[in-house]
Amino acid sequence: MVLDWLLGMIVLLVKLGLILGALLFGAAYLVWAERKFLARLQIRLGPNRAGKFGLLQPIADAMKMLTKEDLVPDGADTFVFKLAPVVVAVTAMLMFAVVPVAPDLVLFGRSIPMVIADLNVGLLFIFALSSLGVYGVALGGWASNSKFALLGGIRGAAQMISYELALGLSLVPVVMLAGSMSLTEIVAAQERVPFIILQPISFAIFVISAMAESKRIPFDLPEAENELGAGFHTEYSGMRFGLFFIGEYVHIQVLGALTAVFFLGGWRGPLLPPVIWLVLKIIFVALIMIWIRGTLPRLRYDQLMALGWKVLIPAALVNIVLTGVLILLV
Amino acid sequence: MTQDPSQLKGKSLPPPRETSGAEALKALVTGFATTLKHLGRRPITEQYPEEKRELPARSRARIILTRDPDGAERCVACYLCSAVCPVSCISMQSIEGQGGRRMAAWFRINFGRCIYCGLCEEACPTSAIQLTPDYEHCQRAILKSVYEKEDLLVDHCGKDPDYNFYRHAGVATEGLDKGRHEKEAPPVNVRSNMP
Amino acid sequence: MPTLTIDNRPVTVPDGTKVITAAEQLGIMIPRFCYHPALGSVGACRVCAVGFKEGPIKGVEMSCMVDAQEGMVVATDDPDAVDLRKHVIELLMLHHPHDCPVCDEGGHCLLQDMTISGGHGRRRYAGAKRTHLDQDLGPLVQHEMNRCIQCYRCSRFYQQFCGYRDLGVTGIGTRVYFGRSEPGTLESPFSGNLTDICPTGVYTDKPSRFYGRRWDYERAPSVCIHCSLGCSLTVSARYRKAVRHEARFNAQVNGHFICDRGRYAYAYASQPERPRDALIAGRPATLAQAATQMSERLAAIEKGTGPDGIALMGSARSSLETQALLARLHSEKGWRTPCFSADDAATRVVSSALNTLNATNTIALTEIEGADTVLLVGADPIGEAPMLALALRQAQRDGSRIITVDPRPVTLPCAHDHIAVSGDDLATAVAHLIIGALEPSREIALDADQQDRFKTLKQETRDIPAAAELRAIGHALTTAWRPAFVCGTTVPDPDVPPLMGLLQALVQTSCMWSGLFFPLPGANTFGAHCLGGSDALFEPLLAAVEAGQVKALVVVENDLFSEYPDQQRLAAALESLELLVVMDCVPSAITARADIFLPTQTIYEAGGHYLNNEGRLQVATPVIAGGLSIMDTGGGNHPPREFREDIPGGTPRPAWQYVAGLATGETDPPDVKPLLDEALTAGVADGERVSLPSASREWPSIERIGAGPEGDAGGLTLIESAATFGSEPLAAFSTVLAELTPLFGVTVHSETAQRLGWRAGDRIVIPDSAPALEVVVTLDDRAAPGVLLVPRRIGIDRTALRRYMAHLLAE
Amino acid sequence: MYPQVLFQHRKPDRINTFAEYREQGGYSALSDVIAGADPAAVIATIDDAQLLGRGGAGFPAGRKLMTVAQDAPHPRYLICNADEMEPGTFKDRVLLHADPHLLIEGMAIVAYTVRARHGIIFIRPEYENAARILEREIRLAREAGFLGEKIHDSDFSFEIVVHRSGGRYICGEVTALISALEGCRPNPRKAPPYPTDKGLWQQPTVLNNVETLAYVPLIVRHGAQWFRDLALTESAAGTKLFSISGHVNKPGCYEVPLGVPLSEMIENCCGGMRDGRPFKGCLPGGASTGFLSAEHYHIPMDYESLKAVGNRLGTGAVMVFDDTTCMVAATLNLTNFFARESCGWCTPCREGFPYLKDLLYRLENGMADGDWIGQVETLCGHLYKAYCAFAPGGVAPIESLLANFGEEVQAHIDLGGCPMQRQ
Amino acid sequence: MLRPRGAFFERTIEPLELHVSEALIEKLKNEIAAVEHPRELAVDVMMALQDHHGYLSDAARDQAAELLGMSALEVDELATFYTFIFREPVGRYVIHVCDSLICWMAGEENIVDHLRQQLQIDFGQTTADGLFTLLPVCCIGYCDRAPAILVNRRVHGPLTNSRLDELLQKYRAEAAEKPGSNV
Repeated sequence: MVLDWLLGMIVLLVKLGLILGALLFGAAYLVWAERKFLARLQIRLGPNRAGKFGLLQPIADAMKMLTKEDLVPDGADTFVFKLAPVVVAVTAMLMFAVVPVAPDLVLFGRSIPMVIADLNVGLLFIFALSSLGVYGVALGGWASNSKFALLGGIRGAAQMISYELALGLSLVPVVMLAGSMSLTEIVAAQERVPFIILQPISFAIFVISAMAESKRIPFDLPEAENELGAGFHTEYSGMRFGLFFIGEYVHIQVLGALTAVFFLGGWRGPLLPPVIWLVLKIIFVALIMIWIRGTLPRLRYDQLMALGWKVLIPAALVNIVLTGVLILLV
Repeated sequence: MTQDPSQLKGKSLPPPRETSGAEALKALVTGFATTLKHLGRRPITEQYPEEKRELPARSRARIILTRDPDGAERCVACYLCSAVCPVSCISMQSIEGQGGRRMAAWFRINFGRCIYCGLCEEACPTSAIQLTPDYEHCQRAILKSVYEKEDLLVDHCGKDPDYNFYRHAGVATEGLDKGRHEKEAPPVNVRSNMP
Repeated sequence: MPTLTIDNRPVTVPDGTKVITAAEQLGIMIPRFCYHPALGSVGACRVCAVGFKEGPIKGVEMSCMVDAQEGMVVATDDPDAVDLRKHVIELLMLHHPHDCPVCDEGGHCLLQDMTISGGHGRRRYAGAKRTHLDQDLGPLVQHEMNRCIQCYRCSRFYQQFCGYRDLGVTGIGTRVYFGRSEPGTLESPFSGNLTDICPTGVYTDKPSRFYGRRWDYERAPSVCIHCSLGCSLTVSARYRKAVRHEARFNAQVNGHFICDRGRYAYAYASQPERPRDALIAGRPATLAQAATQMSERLAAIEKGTGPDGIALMGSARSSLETQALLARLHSEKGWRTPCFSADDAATRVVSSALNTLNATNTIALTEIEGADTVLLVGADPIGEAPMLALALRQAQRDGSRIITVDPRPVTLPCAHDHIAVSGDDLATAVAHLIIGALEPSREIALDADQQDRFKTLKQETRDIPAAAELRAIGHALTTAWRPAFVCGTTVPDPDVPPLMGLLQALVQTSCMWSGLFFPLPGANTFGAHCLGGSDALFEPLLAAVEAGQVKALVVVENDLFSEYPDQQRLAAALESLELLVVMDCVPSAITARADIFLPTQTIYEAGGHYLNNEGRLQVATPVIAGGLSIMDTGGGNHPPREFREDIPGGTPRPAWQYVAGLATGETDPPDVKPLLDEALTAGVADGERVSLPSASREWPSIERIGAGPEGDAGGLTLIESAATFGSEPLAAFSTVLAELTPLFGVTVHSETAQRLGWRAGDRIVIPDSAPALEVVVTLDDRAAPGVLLVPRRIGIDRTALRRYMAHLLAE
Repeated sequence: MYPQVLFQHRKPDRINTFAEYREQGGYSALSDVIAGADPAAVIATIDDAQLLGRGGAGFPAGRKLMTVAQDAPHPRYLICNADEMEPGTFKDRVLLHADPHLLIEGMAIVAYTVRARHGIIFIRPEYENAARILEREIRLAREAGFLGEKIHDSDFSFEIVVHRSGGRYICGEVTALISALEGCRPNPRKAPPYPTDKGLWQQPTVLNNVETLAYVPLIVRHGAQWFRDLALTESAAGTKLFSISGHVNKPGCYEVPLGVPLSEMIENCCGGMRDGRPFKGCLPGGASTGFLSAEHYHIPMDYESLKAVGNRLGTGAVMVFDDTTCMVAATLNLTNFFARESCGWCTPCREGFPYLKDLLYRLENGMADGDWIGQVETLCGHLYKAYCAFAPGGVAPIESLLANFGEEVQAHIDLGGCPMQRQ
Repeated sequence: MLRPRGAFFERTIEPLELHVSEALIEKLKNEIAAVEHPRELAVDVMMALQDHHGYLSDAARDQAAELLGMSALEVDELATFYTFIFREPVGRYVIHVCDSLICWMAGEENIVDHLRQQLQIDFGQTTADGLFTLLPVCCIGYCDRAPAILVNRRVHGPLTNSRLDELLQKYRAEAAEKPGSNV
């Protein structure tokens, strides 16, 4: 038993290490990819000085951020100020814990689930964490003792509340179809047809809400450079700023993974190994988000709110009813 | 005929145009298509240290002090550039130079402060101070950015090849007495017998 | 008192006020070139045109030429008037050169302002520009005739206002030329005002030529400390260097102008020789070291000899702050009473003069302009207080009679009657004036006692050659409506001021208005007097030093050698001191002898309060923080290229700070007003006069008047009197003024010269003088016989001069 | 032809001598006046005669004498302005060469009315002959007891001196003339105070033209009504000396009653236009009056009629032009005169006339640009705001050039030069 | 320091050597003493001195100033104002040509051209032999005799080229006859 437990621990630690490493590496190169891809959308070159094609740029950036002075503004709430970026980064990473990256692996007769924690309430776990993540933004903005940061934080919180609902509601049909809140189960439920086919409206609402959750253009009002400096992280420098950065890009990966899990059949795919399929799907979603960033302008605040409350939530509710009716009928 | 009171207040803005769903979708698609098309184009970026572009003559970068067509310093140290400089990066001291010319004893521009706005060039009444397209003059030591007159002086006329302030000024300087400037009559002789 | 409407705002002005002045009262500045409040209106420039809408005059007229009348409605923005002004400016600019960048007036040029505000930008006239040749007008004023807009301000100021006749307007029409007949130094000691008064850059300030622009200058209101009148100045400084004085309007004191001594005296503050570091026994030390050593050694001496062993020496050029703290040092520590001048003769006269002043008989400088008779006794305005001469000129232009009674050949820029009376006879002369005032008319009622005294006065008063003339003048004074009495305080003896006071008091009963005016020897002599310093004489102090009773002497901003006549005795006495502490901002004979020297700040750095000759409290605001000018610190063609924490040469502190350090350890300047309140009866505000005792009508003692001069009647007297340039200790450091200072010479009456065997132009080498002294003889029959007149000059060997005089007398 | 008053005894080559003048009844008026006439009555007569100042301004001479207050301080001065420098004017010279005693007697009478002690004749240096004549005749008059201390044993003393000017047009201006007499720069001064209050040496001063003063003895002798009747028109009074010059056959100075038409004057006195060419225009009263054009050829020459057409009689110097004259060139010549003689006191005059001269020169030589007329009009308008009357007088020809000869100006602009020279 | 430049400051002025007779000075002094305000005789004194020197030299100006109790500048202020006071040297005969309207209409330009040709000088200049100075002048009040000129303030007119030649001839002869004097 003890051996079992030990073995389980070892497997868990290995999985944790792999996932964490992949996420961080992914975040770093997602930044690179975003800059590169965005640059091409804008007929530019993008980073190309650090290493071939600027491939060492993430490392240079990391070194820069690690070595930069860590400033805490006068009058800031030091503890909260220091805590906020950690909250953002950690919650984003934690969300990946329930994402199945592959079917269970059978090794030496043991079945090892390719998920860190196959919670039966995985979906709720994700919602919980993503709600927690906004604390980082709101607290960071408040603790900075800066008008810009505070405004950014408030906007972040308001935006989060507005889109949380739509996000959750958009996934209700998925749960209804899968009959489970476990992500593994949801993936399993898409064995035949990915839910994107069954639930295109849900998919659309989910993707839009997810982008708003991750505060990306066109929903980047908490940052809104030309209005608020840099919004909630105006006062952050060095690695604390880096943590916000990592949080954001991990969040993108998580969202990509969740999109894959909920609508694109998770790790499922022909020919290639399941993990690769998942990664490809994540990359696909990320690229779509970058493309959107490169194309759309930022919404006005009232437009943002109107979209959330007047369009997405009603649409999601209607979608739930429709799905329910369809399920009953079929 | 009664008038609509709202009209009396003046012209109100037209109501915002309603956008139909189709139009919105079309606009979205066009946008995405545009960016997508860009993806295939060759980047227009120029690689700075390897590729250096010749800047237009009117670009505003490093400041010089030019000379007049006769080769003398144009700057008369009138303090107008230092007065107009929004960041106070110009300072100087004027003295009486050779032949009664007013000139700068020293003239200093702190390029650490300069924002290359070009107001000094606009204010200069003698075309002495000019901004050039030469933008490569970064310094590692901050004090090296403080340029003195000898660093600023060049031996050409810059953008204005003809102007010579002292040929118009009407003040007597060595070699150019009163009445010999451009568009000037010979000095009045108050003792003249002419009526 | 007509009421008129200007730009829809009503204003009520006195009769005879011009519309341009009325508008000024509303804060509306109508453009002007030729009009100047001091010079009046002549209507030459035609740029002050305004539209008259209602009232006795209609249409566009010159606001400087029209008297304000009841019911006038004036529009300064009348389109026709604006158009006329615009075109007048265009006409003025037809020939104006293109030299604003190199013109020193640029930045504070009225023409520039008007041209820009008038909207004139391009010359339409296609002809050639008129040019003029310039003249060298001496070291003070730069001439650039091309810029002239023919407003005639300079010639009107120079000839009519100042009364000098070597600058004016020649030529006709477009040829008119403002200048001298030949190039040469301007004769007027008020020539610097041309630079203020010229609305453009024809006359610019030569010493500060090209130095900077008005907008770059640090400027602050200040007070002139180069004579006792205390004219108001605006000081301009740049790069930690005071570079220009300009007149600041002061309706009570100087009006719009100042004299050249005051205008160009600032060089002492930035001279290279200025001591900027503390010295202990001649070797540089830090300020802290020197101050500590000073207090330690003073304490030690005090322990040895008691407080009487320490003497304090102040000065008439120090601010009230310094003087007040010296007085407090005396009252708190018991050290000897501070003495503020080493010239006891003058101190006695000043003391008696200021005791004569009271609340009703003191008049301000500008009030003299309104006098109809001015009597000057023993006063030479051009040398002692130049702006007084200008005030006299204004009085004389209004028809006033000016009478000078003096041993010196007083010259004024206006017509005046001069009565030469030898120095010792001045009191007698005033007695004759009093007799004249009382005797023939009996317009002044005397009681029995006064009758007796008057009889005694008449009997006792000695006859002098000009007696009859003086009595006639005395009588004429009783018929004057507004007589002013000016009495010098360096040449007369102490009896003269009270007698002048008596004369004034007598005349007062028969006239509308009268007053006394005493030019004093120093800028703050009045302050020293108020703070109790004018009773302390230097002679007893010197005797105490020689006797060894005084071991330590603290000298604050005073060069004793320039004040005390016997320089050798003074040197020997100072030698015998245990400790000589000197605080000063300029080098002098005494700074070199100091055991401990502390550098002080000048008025530009420290500011301070000053009481002028009529007791008016005035404030000088600091202009610069101190330190060597950037120009002097870099060396070569650049200001320094490295940063430093401290200001080079910024060691000096205000003199009062050192004194405060000895007294109380205060670090803020003392508030001088309570101190003055203490010394006087009631409070005083800035720009106001100190309260003086109310009038008394005591007849002064007349014994000495009858006694006549003490010395041999046929003897010679030496009078050292202030000259415009070269006499004032601070202004004497100005190199530009040094150029204007004439050769050192002696002026005598031709009879006296004959007696001595001198001829005009003779050069007398004074034996045993160091530095060698050569005196040029000038003859002037307006001087009193028997008087040898030399200008007071800093740095000459006065001992040798006096010795030579004694030798002449002995022969 | 016309009644001759001032020129009644004009001789071809010499003056009317003192003896002759006495014979003709000269100095009787003075004697009568001194013998007991009330000064106020004499002034009233002069006023009644409606004698207007003949120096150009046309101010009523009687009214001027009345402004000298009874209690005005002494000494008082009487100045005769013989500084006749208006271009085209030479009547005073002719008068002084014809009958100087009229002036001397007139001055004495006027001096008597205002109790002036000193008389000064301010004469231009070009009239040296006239000055010498005057000095000689004054001496004769003095010797005969008509001048000097206690004239005719009355308490009236009067002395006349002749003061020669240094020669400048502006010296003819009243206040400038006073400045010149005081030995100051002859810049005009602003009235008030008027010279009759504070004139020469700040004393009451009466200043009149030679011709005006010369009428006085005749008015006193013959009465005001006689004088008024001399004129042809109702509003005018007396005769006037006209200096007629230019393109006429016999230029000269003629005494003509006021109100005689211009055409008549030219035809009758001057023998018509030179070479019989047509009349193109004239200046009716010297350089500081406007041009009259051919349509005014028959205008009555008196103060009121000329005023009615916006012109002035001025000094009565009629300068006649025939059709060969370029009016622009003529105006240029006049403007050159004003530019040269401006005293340099005020801006518009000092700078404006050279500017106008430059503009006219450009017009005449084909360098005028588009806005020439506008530029000249604004400048002329502003010259009215100059310090003294010099500038308004100087712009009169230019303004009338634009008004009366606008076509010729336009032709200059259009042709790029003077059309006369091209012919 | 800027030095004054140019002709009229640098021109060497002849030394103070006045050839004015004692008698004249005495006469002027008496005249000045007889009047209340010496200034009023300024023009007369300047004219008198000028008549002796031909022009008002600096020395003469200084002497006038001394006589009148004025400063040299004050005399200059007046001297430079008036047309008939010459502050610059002139020839023995000063020819003033009237260039005002009537004389101009009557052919002043021809007269001037002729004089220029005959004398080889322009306005403001003096002939090499020091005899004639040619100056323009505004209307001299001899419009009935236009074109007119003044020669030493004596009027001649109306003029034709031949009359002009005669005049010049006359003055040349006079100068040859009585050298040295122009009074």
